[in-house]
Amino acid sequence: MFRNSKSMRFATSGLLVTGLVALSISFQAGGVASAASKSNFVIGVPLPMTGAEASAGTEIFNAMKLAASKINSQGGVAGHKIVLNEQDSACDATTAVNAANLLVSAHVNAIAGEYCSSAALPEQPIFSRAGIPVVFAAANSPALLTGHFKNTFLTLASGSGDAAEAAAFFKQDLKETKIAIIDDQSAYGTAIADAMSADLRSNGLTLAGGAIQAVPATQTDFSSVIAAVKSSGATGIFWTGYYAQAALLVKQLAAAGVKATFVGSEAAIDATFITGAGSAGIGTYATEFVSPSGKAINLFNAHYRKAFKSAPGPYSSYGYDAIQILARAGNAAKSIQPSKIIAALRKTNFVGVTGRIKFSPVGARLGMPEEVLVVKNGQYVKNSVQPKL
Amino acid sequence: MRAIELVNLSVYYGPVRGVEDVSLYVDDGEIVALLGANGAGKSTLLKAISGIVGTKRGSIKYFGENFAKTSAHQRVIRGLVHVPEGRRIFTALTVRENLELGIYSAKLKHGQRTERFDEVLEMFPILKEHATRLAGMLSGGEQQVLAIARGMMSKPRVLMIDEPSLGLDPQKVDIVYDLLEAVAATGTTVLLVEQNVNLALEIATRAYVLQQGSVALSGDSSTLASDPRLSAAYLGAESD
Amino acid sequence: MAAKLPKGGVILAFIAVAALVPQFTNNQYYLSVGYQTEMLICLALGLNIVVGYAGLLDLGFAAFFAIGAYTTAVLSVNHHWSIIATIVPGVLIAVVCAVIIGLPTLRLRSDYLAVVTLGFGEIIQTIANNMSMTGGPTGIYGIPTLTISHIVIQTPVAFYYVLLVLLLLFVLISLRVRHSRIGRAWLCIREDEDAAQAMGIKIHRYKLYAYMGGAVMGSLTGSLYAPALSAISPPSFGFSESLLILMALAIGGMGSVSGAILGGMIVVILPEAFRQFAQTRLLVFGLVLIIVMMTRPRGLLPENAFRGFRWPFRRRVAPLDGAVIPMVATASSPSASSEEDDR
Amino acid sequence: MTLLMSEILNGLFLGAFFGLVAVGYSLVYGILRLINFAHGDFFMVAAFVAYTILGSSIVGHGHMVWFTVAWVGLLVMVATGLLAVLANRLVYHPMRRAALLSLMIAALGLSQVLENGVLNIPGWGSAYLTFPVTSPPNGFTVLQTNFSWFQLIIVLIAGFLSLGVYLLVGRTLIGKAMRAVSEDRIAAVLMGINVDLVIAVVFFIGGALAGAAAVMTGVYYGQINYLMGWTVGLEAFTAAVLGGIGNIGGAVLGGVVLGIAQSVGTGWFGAEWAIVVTFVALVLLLWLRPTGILGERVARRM
Repeated sequence: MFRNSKSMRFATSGLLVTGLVALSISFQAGGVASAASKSNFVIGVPLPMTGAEASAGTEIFNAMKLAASKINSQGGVAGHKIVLNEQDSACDATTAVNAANLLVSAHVNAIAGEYCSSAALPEQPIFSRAGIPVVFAAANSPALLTGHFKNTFLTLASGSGDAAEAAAFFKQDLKETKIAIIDDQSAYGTAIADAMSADLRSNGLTLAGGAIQAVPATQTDFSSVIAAVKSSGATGIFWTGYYAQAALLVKQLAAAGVKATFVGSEAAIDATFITGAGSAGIGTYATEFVSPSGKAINLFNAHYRKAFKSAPGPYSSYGYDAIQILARAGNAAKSIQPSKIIAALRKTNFVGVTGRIKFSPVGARLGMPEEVLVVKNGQYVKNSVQPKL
Repeated sequence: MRAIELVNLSVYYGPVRGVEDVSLYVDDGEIVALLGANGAGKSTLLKAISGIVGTKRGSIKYFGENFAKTSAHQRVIRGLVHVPEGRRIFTALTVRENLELGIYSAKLKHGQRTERFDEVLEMFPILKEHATRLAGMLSGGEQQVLAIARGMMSKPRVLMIDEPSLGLDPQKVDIVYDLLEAVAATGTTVLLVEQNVNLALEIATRAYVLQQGSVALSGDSSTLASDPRLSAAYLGAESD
Repeated sequence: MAAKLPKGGVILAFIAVAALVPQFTNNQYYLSVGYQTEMLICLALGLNIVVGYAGLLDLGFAAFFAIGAYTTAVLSVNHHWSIIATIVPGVLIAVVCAVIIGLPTLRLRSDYLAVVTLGFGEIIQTIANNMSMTGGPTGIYGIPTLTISHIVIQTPVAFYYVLLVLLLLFVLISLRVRHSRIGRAWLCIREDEDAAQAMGIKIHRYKLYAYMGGAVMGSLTGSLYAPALSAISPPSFGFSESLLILMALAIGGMGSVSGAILGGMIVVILPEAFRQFAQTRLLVFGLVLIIVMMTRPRGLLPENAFRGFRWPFRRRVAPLDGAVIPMVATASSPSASSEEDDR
Repeated sequence: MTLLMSEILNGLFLGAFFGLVAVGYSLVYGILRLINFAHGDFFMVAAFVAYTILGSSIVGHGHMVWFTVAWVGLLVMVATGLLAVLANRLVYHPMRRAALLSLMIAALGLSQVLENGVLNIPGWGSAYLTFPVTSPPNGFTVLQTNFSWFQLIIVLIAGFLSLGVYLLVGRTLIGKAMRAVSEDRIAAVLMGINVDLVIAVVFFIGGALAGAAAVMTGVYYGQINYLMGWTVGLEAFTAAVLGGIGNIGGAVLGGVVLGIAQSVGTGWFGAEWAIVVTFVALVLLLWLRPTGILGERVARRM
């Protein structure tokens, strides 16, 4: 008869709510307390750890842990130990806002992270109001730089470089003139697709089919898009999306007998692409930022493999550099005060695992030349011919 | 031999009383009628015996075996078949499929199933011409016959049947009751719930009269038929 | 009315405590979780009109939330309207959409209606994702702050109070409408559509009213939530958001205002409380959901104003006696007694 | 014209997958009136199980590999069937007296548990995993559209399994029992039908079909991820409704119609609008025929 008793119901519900609130307060308060101890250089890390992009988040965070432990073993930042405070942003605006507010409330000294631009955008004003330096590790929507936030820096140059490189490559080296653009409808992919569409025009190339082909990011079957590409007579295909779908697309293109040359953007580069696409992936191209110190990146990859028993993801190295950037800024400023770090970040100039790192006045990554890679013998190698930009 | 024996059986729907302290028995081979006004608890009693409602107190014995822990479908497998009120045939299945489900639990070979199917059709010739029709297309009387035929498929030891005359015109009622007598003639014990007292007492050997969930009267059909308390039980309940 | 007093008390107590929260903490995180909770409660109250009162299963309620948020964002960012001014067009568009989608489909039975509303949610999200006006997958950012006459609402505390006022408004509307003529018509439709029609209630019209009412509330919440978030993008308005709102209602108790409040708190606060466990928190959330539904299938604070309350979307049951359904499993034969519930 | 034809052919292929998962959806719905949102996740779990078993048991090359795939496929079908039965026993069975909405929410909870359970299992996790075996690309050309032999095999297997279930439900005694339980559970009990067993069988069949679809998806597309079940589940559910939910033939037909609608719609409007095309088609169809293409049986009952 408990079921019908009103008092029981209130009692249980009341208990539940009290319990929840107590739980939440104790958990978060614990986080606040540990972070607030001022002797550490606390870096807040908002990244997707759940949801569709969880794997990217984990791969970036792993690299950050590597960087932090290496820097700590060398004496830390201006005498302070780096502590990472990771918060799940799930690539979702609401969750990201909570993560950002939580990090601000925990008085972190700086932010490094964020993978999805859609999560980074609502986080930005929160960090800006709090005056915390932000180094976005992989989110690179141009929109992040238009808000005139003085505290934002992007480790990854915006993707338009990929498009310019790919367009030049199609024209000069492949001599293909009819190019299909396939876009994965992610914030990243759409931006590059639009840039590519403009670059095709300026290079005098034709957009096959007259429009960008878009596929939802959850799609696994591309047969109808492939049919459209086939009937458009495209001789080249530029894919702006990520590696997982790229592998499926390349396989299905091969199966459908499409002979057009496949060039992927930087997001298409991943070990999973090579294994996933199998024989269909051999001889496909992708554009990527040049990493001048091939040695540094190889060393990083080896470290990562050793520590986590898996290959690093496409953005792991940027996460690694994001921590390095903040550490160097702190060392240069001889302080872990947010305002001083922001000032020091502007003067950043060093060679990280992703190449030389310098920022424009608005915080964009400068001077990242592109190169074309080709899949050969189960790995990416620099293509023998490179376009001149 | 007692086919069914209830001792002090009580059934409750939550706080609402269904039947209270009912004790009765049905001997092997008998036709026993359960009489009573609407809401007296007759159907509830059948449902308790077939196991589709739980009991609160008391015991149900079936050929001496305690049925308290036996699940409803197991009781059917033991030969206790309940043809529920409102027929509840499967309207989306054909007549033949309905009948086949009547021997669902019997471990029969295909040939034996067909044989039994033909036997029952012999017994219920009305169904013969409709075997491949959807049961939902049959008339009310035909559906009632189908419900009984479906119950007889498994050659039950005890057939409980709830309000077979409900909603049928007198002619159809006669057909149904003739069938019931034929069923009883095969040696099947019948426990019949019926509102129509005269009809029921005509074929039953004994009867129990339920009033507000308890047994008010019982006895041989012939003595009960002339008992003035019988109509009082009805009128009393109805005037409530 | 006396029977409802304790519930009124619960709601009042909640409002009072909620109003005082910012006095005890100015922690930005708690406040932002606070206003997100209020937002979700507002949406749950809107959905409550549709599902709880009128008994129409809606799996795409986030669409109306999206309509409000996107209308506000587009008009304020691209056309420099003030936030307050964008509320009206948002509501109008939502109502028009509610009518367009409602007219042909509200005569469908609940399962089919569920899939149509689900589709509507997907369509709205896809439109937001594909149109350049709505910023495509990037969404719209830099949504200006909310200004009411000369007061600038910018801090989490301010948004907390703005959404609390909206919540209060929705609570009052929900309670009032519940006992109005239209509310009684909805309940009749929910309890037994055929009987309601027989009684002369124009069921399609009243269903449409419920759908429109929910749309207005969803859109209003969206319009006020967009400036709080400052940037919106399509993933926030998908099927999972619709489900979250429905979950809040189901956990709290369908048709019950206090239930919507409690459910909203649980679905927002619980995953946040388990933040420390990043990858396992949704696992825990799923388990909690199952356990709550198994132990309290009508929600934690079910509607109890009616005796003999019939739950929407219950299996269409015709008990043998047409009588009472057993509530308490009795002594013997557990497997047997349970069968009674089904036809 | 050939483009349209090839889109229709592609749609048929897609529809085979949708239909296979939709049959499971439809069966469970038919008997419990439950929209089992966890059904797509049975599919996902099956893909991961197949991934692990195949990864550790692939030996040799050529025909031996396909022999392994076949027995792993059967094993995974059984395993997924048992998973579905277990889910029913632990979650849905104890709730059989609860309102449908509560059941539906519990199904959503179960879906969360399965997805995030896989996310937390070492070796599975959130990454896109490459399936150990992938289908060879060689095949044949119809109307200028290339199909691989494996695609043909998939369509045949899907058709064969659907037909099997159709015959099982239509012709066998247990199938008749399923229909009986679906129409009137009490009357079914009174026939001596063990309703719990019948429901378990239904979950088993639904799970097994999802398992078969998962293995074929893994081998054909070559890639799996812990969120793959959600989209498939949604599409299968739509297909089931489209065909008239609760109806086996309808589920298969609905899958094929949905596949073709998506494929052709994509051709006309672009893939980004595929889902809009799908749902607009669904609304139109339900408007004209509120019970789905083959949904009469259910309609009368409701």
